[in-house]
Amino acid sequence: MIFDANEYHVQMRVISQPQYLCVIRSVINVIGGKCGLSSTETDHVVLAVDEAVTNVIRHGYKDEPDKEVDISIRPINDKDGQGIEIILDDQCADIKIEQIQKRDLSELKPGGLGIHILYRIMDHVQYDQRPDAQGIRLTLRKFHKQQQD
Amino acid sequence: MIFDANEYHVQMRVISQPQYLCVIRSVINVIGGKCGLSSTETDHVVLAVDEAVTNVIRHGYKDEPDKEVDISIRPINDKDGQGIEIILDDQCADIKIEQIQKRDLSELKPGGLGIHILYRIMDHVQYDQRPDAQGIRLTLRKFHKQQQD
Amino acid sequence: MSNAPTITALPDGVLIAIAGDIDYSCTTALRGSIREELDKKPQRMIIDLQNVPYMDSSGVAVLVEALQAQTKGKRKLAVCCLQDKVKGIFEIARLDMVFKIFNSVDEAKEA
Amino acid sequence: MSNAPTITALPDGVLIAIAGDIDYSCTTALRGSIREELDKKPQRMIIDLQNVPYMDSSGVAVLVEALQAQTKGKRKLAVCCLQDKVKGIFEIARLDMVFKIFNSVDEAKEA
Ligand SMILES: Nc1ncnc2c1ncn2[C@@H]1O[C@H](COP(=O)(O)OP(=O)(O)O)[C@@H](O)[C@H]1O
Ligand SMILES: Nc1ncnc2c1ncn2[C@@H]1O[C@H](COP(=O)(O)OP(=O)(O)O)[C@@H](O)[C@H]1O
Repeated sequence: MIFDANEYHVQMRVISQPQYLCVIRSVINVIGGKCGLSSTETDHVVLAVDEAVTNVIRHGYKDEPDKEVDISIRPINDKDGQGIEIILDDQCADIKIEQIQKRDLSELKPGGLGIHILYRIMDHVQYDQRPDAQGIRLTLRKFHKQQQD
Repeated sequence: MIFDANEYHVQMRVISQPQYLCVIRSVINVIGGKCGLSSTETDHVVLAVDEAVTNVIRHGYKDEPDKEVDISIRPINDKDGQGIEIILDDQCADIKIEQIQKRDLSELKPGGLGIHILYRIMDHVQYDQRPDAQGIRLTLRKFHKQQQD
Repeated sequence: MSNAPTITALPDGVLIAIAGDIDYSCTTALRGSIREELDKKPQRMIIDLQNVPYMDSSGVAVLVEALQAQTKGKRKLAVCCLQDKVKGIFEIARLDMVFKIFNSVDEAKEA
Repeated sequence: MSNAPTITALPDGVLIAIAGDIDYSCTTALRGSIREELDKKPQRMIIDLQNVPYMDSSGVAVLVEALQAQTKGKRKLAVCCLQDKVKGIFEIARLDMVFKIFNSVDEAKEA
């Protein structure tokens, strides 16, 4: 696996098939509360991660069903607050992060909501070319806000 | 990860802390049906895996909270039938598989049920020293039985 | 969503009841089922989401497509019986103002 | 099980209501709570599992310990209101014959 288990307590490698999205959702759903998120915050993070993984499968891997998505999860508990960090690593070596763009929401059209949802839900959204240059790394963070409980 | 994602569709590495048992249970719970198990069969496999991981944490790692458990899951669909295979790999290099023993159930005492439950639930239970000799590998298989639906 | 949606004829159109989580694993099939009904140009299409605990943007995209097809033909589309999490995504996507959303199938039939 | 069990005094003993999944993440704490009550040597201890959706053998071990302590002192222990999955583990562990299991707290109080 990519990270030290002492930091990223749960790491998963899932094949690039949409039938396993619900497995990823169930993991985030159970871990959210352990990281101090409220149940609404957890629901939102579940959606954000679902959107991000769907994008990797659709746009990154172009629906090829034999690729891998790595998901690494760590609880955050530091000066910034309490929350969750989720890192998605793919192996889409031919994708440039400039291709990953929020769309303008003023016009109604099917699709184009995923990135928008990511940014609305998460406190931190960062795309990087992976250090080893073999794909894209998406880092997501969400902190618990007191008033939302 | 240990296996090819094309065979083992979902692989997880979880830190050796009992607070994450529920994460592992939720994964098995969602995957069971996808592998063709009935919901009762899935419930049973959830219990069996929980018992096996608990044993690794308690007996293998002696409750050290900074070790790793690897869980690899594949759907089975072959001449033996339809079902699920789950492989647990630990890094307990000092455990010999002979130490892992079912207890006699005729006497009532607290504890000693885990291995018994594993064998009652699963169709295949196999402990091996890991090929790299760094720990124990437990291979579990459960097939769907028509009449149990 | 592992089952096909349940299609029921209405005097002036069609009621489509979906069951199960709607995500990218089922939206291609769902889009197909809904297009088939759209092609019949129903005066009213009601999409009943009462048995949908979860939907992501790939599901929303299918609904937006249906809304556009119906609106273009000056026909009606309503969605009804949204569970909380599904309401959440409509709000996050700011589509709660774009769709006609009702609390019951009956209200959607009358509107 | 993230909350401590709810302890209620009975005329002839104690009712312990547990809530949440019982697994190895909480059995040490649960064992502590139950031992505290066992130490008071209640004539009757009832363990109410109606809000326990799941239990594994580490939970069963805590109950077996309690049963042994009560039986040794010729005092009663009953468990009640088992959900299906919890019933399952009692059966798999073949303990459904060893424990006195009731469908309601009231039945457990009278027995
Ligand atoms: N992981 C990704 N890899 C490659 N391209 C991506 C990825 N995520 C998003 N994109 C690009 O950004 C666009 C916007 O994504 P999104 O907002 O999720 O809408 P949609 O997926 O419906 O097009 C996509 O159409 C795609 O071109
Ligand atoms: N993964 C493991 N690593 C090392 N020893 C094990 C492992 N699993 C089981 N054992 C040994 O086998 C015994 C029986 O296990 P089990 O039937 O689960 O009962 P219990 O865990 O309550 O003792 C344990 O007490 C332990 O000595």
